[in-house]
Amino acid sequence: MEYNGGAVVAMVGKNCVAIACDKRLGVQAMTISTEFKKIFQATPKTYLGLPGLATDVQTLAEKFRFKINMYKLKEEREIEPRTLAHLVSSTLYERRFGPWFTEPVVAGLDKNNNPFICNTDTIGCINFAKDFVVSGTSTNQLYGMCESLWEPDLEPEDLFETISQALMNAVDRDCLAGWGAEVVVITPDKIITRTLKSRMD
Amino acid sequence: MTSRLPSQAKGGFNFDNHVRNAAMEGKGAALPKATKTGTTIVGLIYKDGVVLGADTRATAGPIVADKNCEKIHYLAPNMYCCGAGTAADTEMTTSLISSQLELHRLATGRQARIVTAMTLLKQMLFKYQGHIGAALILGGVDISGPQLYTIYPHGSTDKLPYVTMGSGSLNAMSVFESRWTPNMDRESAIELVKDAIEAGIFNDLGSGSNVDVVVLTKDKVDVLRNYARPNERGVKEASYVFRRGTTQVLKTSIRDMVDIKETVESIATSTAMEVDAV
Amino acid sequence: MADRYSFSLTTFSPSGKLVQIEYALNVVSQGVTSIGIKATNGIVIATEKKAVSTLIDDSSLEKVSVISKNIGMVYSGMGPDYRVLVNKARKAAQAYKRVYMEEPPTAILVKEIASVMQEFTQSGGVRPFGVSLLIAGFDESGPWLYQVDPSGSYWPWKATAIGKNMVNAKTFLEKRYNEEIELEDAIHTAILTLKEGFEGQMTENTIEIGVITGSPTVQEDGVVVLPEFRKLSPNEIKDYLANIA
Amino acid sequence: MDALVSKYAHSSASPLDSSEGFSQAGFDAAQQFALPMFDIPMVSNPIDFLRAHTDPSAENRIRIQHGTTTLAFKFQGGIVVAVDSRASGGSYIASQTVKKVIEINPYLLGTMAGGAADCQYWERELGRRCRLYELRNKERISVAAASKILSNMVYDYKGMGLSMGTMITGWDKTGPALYYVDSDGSRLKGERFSVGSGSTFAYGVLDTGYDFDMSVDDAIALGKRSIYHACHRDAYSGGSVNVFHVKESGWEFKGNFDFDKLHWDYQAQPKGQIV
Amino acid sequence: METLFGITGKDFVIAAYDTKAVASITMMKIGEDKSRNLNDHSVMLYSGEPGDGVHFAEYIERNVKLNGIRHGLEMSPKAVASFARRELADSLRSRKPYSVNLLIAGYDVKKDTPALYWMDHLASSAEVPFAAHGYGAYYCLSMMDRYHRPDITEEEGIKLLKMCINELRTRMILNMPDFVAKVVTKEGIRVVQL
Amino acid sequence: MAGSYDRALTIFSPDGHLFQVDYALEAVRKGSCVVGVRGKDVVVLGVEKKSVLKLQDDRTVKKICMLDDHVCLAFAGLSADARVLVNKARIECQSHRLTVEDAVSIEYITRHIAGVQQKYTQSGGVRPFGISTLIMGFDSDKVPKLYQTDPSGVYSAWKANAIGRSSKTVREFLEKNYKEDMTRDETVKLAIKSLLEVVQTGAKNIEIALMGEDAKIQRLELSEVEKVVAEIEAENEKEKEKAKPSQQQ
Repeated sequence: MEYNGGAVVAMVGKNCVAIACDKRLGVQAMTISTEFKKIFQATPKTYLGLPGLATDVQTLAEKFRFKINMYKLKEEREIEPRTLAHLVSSTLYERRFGPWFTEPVVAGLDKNNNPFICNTDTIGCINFAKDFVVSGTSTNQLYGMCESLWEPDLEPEDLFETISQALMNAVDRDCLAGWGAEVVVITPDKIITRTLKSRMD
Repeated sequence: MTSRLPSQAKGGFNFDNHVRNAAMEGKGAALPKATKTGTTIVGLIYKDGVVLGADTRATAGPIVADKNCEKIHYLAPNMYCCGAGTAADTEMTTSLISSQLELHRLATGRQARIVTAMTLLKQMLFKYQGHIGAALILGGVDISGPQLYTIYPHGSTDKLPYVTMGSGSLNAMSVFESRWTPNMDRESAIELVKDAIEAGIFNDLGSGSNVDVVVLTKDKVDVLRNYARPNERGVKEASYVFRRGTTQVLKTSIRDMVDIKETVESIATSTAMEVDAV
Repeated sequence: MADRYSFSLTTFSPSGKLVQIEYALNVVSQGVTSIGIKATNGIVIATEKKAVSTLIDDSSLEKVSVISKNIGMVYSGMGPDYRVLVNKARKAAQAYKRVYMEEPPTAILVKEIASVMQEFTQSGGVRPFGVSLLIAGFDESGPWLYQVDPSGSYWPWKATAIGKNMVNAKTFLEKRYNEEIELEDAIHTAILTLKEGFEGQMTENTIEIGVITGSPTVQEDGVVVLPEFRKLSPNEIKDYLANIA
Repeated sequence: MDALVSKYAHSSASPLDSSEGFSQAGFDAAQQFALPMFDIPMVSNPIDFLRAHTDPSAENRIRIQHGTTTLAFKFQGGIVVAVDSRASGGSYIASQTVKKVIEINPYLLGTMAGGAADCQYWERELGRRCRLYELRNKERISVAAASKILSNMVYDYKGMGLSMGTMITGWDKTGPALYYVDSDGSRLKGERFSVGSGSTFAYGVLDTGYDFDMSVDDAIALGKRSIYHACHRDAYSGGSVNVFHVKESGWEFKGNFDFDKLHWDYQAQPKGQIV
Repeated sequence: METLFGITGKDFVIAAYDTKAVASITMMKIGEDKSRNLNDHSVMLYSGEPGDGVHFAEYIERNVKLNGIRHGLEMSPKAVASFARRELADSLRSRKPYSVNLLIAGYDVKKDTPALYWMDHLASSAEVPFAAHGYGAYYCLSMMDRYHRPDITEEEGIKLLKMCINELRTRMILNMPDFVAKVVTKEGIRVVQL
Repeated sequence: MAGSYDRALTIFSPDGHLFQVDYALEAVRKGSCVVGVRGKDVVVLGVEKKSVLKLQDDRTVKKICMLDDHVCLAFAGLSADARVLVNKARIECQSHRLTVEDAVSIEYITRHIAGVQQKYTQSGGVRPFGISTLIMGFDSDKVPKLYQTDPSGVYSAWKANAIGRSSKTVREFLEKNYKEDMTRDETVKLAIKSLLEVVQTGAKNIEIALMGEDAKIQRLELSEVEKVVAEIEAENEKEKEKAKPSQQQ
């Protein structure tokens, strides 16, 4: 977790969800890249966040892309966020005694456009939440930010401000995360992706 | 140089990462911690059945990872199981056994007995020699009446009329020891379970939030999720919504979803592979 | 060892047929008739349950099987082969559930079973299954009735029959079926269809019926609850028979 | 050990026992620069004991802030000192507004890298000694002497977990002077130093942009730039850049520049010429 | 300590390595080639555990060649990097993992752009405008930040590289022998002595 | 019971034939013709290219395959079988480089291919490959090499040879016209000329690949082949012209 650094947060709003990540890839103290995204689109309305050890982030992103595509081909439907969460969970638990070092976050709208977010630990214990989930090196800071900033029924634009400020202020207190951020707000009819201007130290 | 497609899961655990992770640990990398449930879980037998209770806090180190998680897991229509320990382990162990019980039920055509579930659980946990960190309270009602077991991570079991487990077990047990009696009625049994869990919630740091209760009788199961909520969060006095435009943005891309209306022409029944056409 | 004897027994005949599969189909068409009807609000599958001897305790025979909560199955053909498939289907359903925490959709389970059956037409040292299946399931996309044959082919039906009396039964169904049929009606129709060509006395002990009805509901936490497949008890069947008579 | 015990014993005698202290006429280095008194853990081997509690791999280690980038270099116009302002504990950013240049007196600056408390305490102590020296000798202490005093002080605690990498700069009779002093006991006179976790990054930019004959403005810009680049690459450096210029009339604070603003300003500027 | 550099420019990538081969405390050889040309437009530089680098690079080289011959198409640098990353990630989970840091420099002929991939011994990979491995990275990344532009010319790139090497020679405690650079352009790969 | 199936499909007939191998050779004889000619410092492969169907993409029809940078293989027979064999050979080439660094020698890869072919005449449950191959290339000694393999696993080196349809005619033609130490152009010309013995439709159905001392494969463009064909035709005309007057006399 601490080797490469990185943070992901997801929040529920009114008929929408948002997921955000920082963009740093470091090797301990040294920053290597500031274009390393940790959230991946799983379906048109679901994103998967994978903060943690970069090599596992990349391997799992590929693995899940494969599994999600196979699901789509086999079942002739998009995977629901809740189902994806269980898929993530069982995939991680398969390595109970040699885990992947990442704590995934799932955020999306289901087929009835109801918001869904959750995160899991490294071995796939799902935490369903109705408000927000956080993950990565800035977890402690993010919990603090989200507990105070989040409120129910935020409109997409307000949700964007809340999640952005939560993430940016959290990583401003974390040596290992930051260096740019990306926020995705998912609404029933739009996916809004924004790259934030943030501190680069 | 063989196919690069990931193979489908073979089932069972995969130890591939173990060598690498051990090497990383050797180099001083801090390995991440799994979510644990500090937990107070209890169960007791009363006049007509079994009452199970649990708190709802999941922790990751000093952090409360989930304020309202579910620790009483469904095993079969006539039995439930409270889990303490490594959260993923309790979750996965109970769902695996639940799956086996369903197959057993379908194959035999009758209700599974509690002792069957207990045996399946203890055999599985014993096999993994405590590495699966699940401490369980199994309760249910079958043809031989209400049953209550505790199962420890190493696979040892106890059969008792009232039990507690988890980091708050001592707190809860003090309540049981002073107030449990045989043949309690439903109301006071539930109340006692609630008080025992609350003893854990208030006195054990690893336990917290709400009380979940499940009451199992011969022909009915009542799942009383959040039976008591002694820790309601105060209402926020101010709103901290930021003025829109507070966050500076470098780049925005918006993808509009378009509703594609598809009309599917029905295709005549496929003729492929119809050597045996009906 | 298994690798050494890796010759499929199902090979093409000079005329381009896979005779093993055709033979398997012959087994099916000698088996007792099974009926399946999809109604607007559910599905019924039914079959005869004939004991070879009056001395057999027929309560132990099971021809209609629950596969998972929302899926049931019946067959025509060889009973022992069917049992193998029931076990495989149930395990497949549980395996799916353990990954996705939801019941497999009917089509997925059907594909799973069908691919097992196909494998047995092309693998070394094995013969095809001597059964055709009717699979009834209710998922988020509604009620589905599938037929699976020994070759591994499968089709969705509104109503169909397999087994000995298949042709007559299908003609009968074609006449009786309409798009608006309700489950109660469908159950009646199924019994009547079975009655066509039924040898001997039809009682609650000589037929088996399985139904699934209802509609998927969404729980507060977003979990979808599907209708449940269940077998009718002899008493229930008795009532239906009484109604018809 | 004996030395330590004797020092401890010595320190327990009242330090304000004036009759002895003041009656000493003239300068007695042994007395005046005696160690300040610290309680040493009452264990058989304090060095091992302290190491066990300050080692990075220790379970309950005392977290000492480490990340920093500081630099100082001589040029024709004196010395430029530039530092970042981040304090971190583990990966947590404890502060973005730490003053890492300690103003020992109007002619002397010390920088901070390693344990913040260690640097602050010992440089304050150094300030006290320098003032005493000045009062006694009626002239300012030389940079060489000041840095030597610091070096001697911390050397006595070597191995007990002190963590300090500092540069002492100032202007004395000999002109501008720059010394590097650390808790291992090293003391180096030099032209150009950078200390801290981000020092390598700073060196890269500093070395390539350095020219002894550069103007004061250029030198200040170079110091700022070097710290900026280190902050960008090093996770444990950041916050803002503080720049000082040491000249004959003493040091002058040249300003505090927030990293965020610097970054976007530099982004807007054309990149440096490759020479 | 081994050092690798990579710099992209307008229409080229430069990848450079030190030519030192070390065993324990002995300098075994100067002039060691720490690169392998994977195909006409991709080159892999490696450093790390002695032996692992060569073996891994040659394994990738042969597979990339095989892929090229099989399909009659050249793998793009991105494809090469993804392939190498996956192989390395898989090897890390085997009984005898490779311990190797990589730079993959290539020219994507189809997209007409240079590409540089940084990859560490854990198989984390990133596409970057410039990169370095080894302790040299600690000195030179900031210099590249300072002086690199996406549109530098090859001449400027070589100059920047020389600046970096000079810095290492002045600041690094270890003896820094000669570096060799490989320049990848649309026309292919060529070697430049520094 | 199943044991009775578990045996080689290729077994000796009472008179000592391996019918499966004979049949495979028959498949080869049905394949389009391939010639190989060695010159002084060049080696050429020429194949008869079947005219492709109107809707077919002729880029997918390949009879001359690269095995490695310096080895080329052309085959006659079942192209699906060739694909399998070529794939095995390609892997061997790279794996050889990986394990011993040096590239394969032409004889080595020929022996490997022939070895694979032989294995398929003597293993359980498999049939022989229905192809013969001509393999050309250069080793580090800069001497042009040309080898042939056939379904039985026999391999041999040649100065010039042909396989596939009418190979006998073509081989006889080659035997008649082969000269030592031919130049590049002469070698190419001989290859085309010999192919023209069986190819009636001229240049558009001829594909030529050649390798010179640089061991780089070079495929001739259609126009180049056309040029040579035209040259040959002109010469033939001349021959005829020459022949005619003598007849008249």
